[in-house]
Amino acid sequence: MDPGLLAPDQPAGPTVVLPVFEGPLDLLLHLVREEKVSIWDIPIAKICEAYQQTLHEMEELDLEVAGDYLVYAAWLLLIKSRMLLPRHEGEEKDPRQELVERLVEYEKVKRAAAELAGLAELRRGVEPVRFAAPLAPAEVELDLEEVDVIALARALREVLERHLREHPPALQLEPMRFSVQEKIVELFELVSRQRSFPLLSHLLTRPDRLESVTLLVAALELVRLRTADAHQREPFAEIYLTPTGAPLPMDVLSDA
Amino acid sequence: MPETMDLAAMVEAVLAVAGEPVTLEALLVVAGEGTERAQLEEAVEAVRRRHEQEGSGVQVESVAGGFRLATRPEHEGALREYLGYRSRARLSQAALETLAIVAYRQPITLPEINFLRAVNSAAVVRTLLERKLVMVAGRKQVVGTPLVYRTSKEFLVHFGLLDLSALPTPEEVEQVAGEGASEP
Amino acid sequence: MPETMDLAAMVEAVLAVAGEPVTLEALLVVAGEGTERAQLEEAVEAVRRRHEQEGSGVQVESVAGGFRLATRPEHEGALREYLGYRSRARLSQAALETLAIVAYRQPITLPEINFLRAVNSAAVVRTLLERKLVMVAGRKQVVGTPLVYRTSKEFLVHFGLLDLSALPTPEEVEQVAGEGASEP
Repeated sequence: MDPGLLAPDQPAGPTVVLPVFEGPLDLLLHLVREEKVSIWDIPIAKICEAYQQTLHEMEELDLEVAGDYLVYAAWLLLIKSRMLLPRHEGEEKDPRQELVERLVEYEKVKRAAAELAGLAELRRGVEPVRFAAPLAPAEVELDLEEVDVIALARALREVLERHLREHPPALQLEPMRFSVQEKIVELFELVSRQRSFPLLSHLLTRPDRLESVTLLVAALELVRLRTADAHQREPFAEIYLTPTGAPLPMDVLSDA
Repeated sequence: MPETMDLAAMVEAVLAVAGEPVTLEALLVVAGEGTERAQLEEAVEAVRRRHEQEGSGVQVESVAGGFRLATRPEHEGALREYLGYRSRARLSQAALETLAIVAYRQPITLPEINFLRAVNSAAVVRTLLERKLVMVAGRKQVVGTPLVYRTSKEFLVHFGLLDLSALPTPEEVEQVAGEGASEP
Repeated sequence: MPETMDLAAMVEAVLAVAGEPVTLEALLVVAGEGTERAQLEEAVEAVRRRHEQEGSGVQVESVAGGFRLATRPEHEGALREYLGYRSRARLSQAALETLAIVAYRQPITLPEINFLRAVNSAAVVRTLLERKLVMVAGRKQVVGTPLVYRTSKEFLVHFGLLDLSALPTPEEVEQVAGEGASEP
């Protein structure tokens, strides 16, 4: 790296550089290698401690320590405790055996992954040609061999979504369950009784949304009819209705 | 003159992936500083000459102020033959949609498929019948007694399904393929 | 031998238009009756040799069971410059591990992948599905009938493999497993 690119005033002091691990097995392999111990004869107590130490460091760095890591931490402790129990020759298998098997398998996976990475690297810049031709396929077609059930299910979803867009469901009109007139009378009585009526709390505590809407229209009507004033100290604050003293017009009362 | 040949190779690589005419100006930018216009013209000529040799199936064409690599007219028949061969192993988007409808809604009639797709799908259904992915499974006892279609055994084999109940549900597809997930 | 050269030109034209691997079977169909398999193989070799000459920017690859015309790695810089920075993103370590598991153990289920990696790999599998490197190949007949995955044709093309048997054998992987494998 060009040293000129480094920021001149970086905070001094040791910086913890923690490699990124792909999971508990990756971390364990790293520790086995770091401690220079044989994968076939892992000193469990030592590795267990190093494993927990790393998890602590990861937590301190605010790296997310996923549950997968904790499962292995518990397993390591279990193996460690089993190692302490006396074992009789040929009676039981080594408590570490399954762990070793998984590590060996995972190591193979990592090697194969590195192999694939190498193959891909050799092919950077290898792009398919696109020469001009007198005939081009009319439509993008899919190689049947490459079509799987997921492609099939997605195709169905596309059809159904398009169908729904072109045939939207008919608008459902709900029957009127509340009348504005009734609500005007009801609200007028409430406001007259209380002198300062908290409209918002009332609206927000109605069990039925339709009732709240009807009440809001009724409140606007009361103000329009100059039978109540509305006050609000600031945006989103409570709205108070106060009676003006004017009575409700006769036509409202007679229709209700 | 190895340098011209290196430039020629670079020019051919760019023309090969461009899929559209490439101007000399664009080639100058790609070649970077230190390459003269005349050198590039020479390189393009080198590519052109190489493809005038026996055994080449393509040629350098000068079109629309640029150059492009194109097939020769004498191979039109072969290309037609190839594209025809290829399309026999392919499914159009229309065919895939129709297959999906038959798979998930079977038994189903052509009018029902047409209704869902809002397009006449008779030709597509015929293609699927020819490919043996779909088959006729009798008639529906409604006006006009239309044929009803089902997916075939080959369909199950192709998609690796034991039976139709193994088709993934919409929820499953969402989980597996991240359909509808908003994150990139 | 002009006939081979004529066939070679025809083969090159087809490869130029296909942009994807073309099988020898497809070429046989295109060439029509009277053309022997051996003749076509010779013609493909003629195209391959012609592009190994100085001044060629493309090559004949044997991938995914067929032949394909593609650019050469040495022109990566020029192509990136011309196409804009559109070069394929590298696969993450998690993606490579998961792909390696699918490649060597296919057909395989997500729980099996999770077990081998000791990490939930659902999101990684989803990415690989989106990049079309793996695909669903049905279900496994065990409890929960999980979907099984396998590598796709695109996988073979991406890694330049003729078929799955061209994957390095576990023993080969073992041999080359040097320091490189352990680097995060």
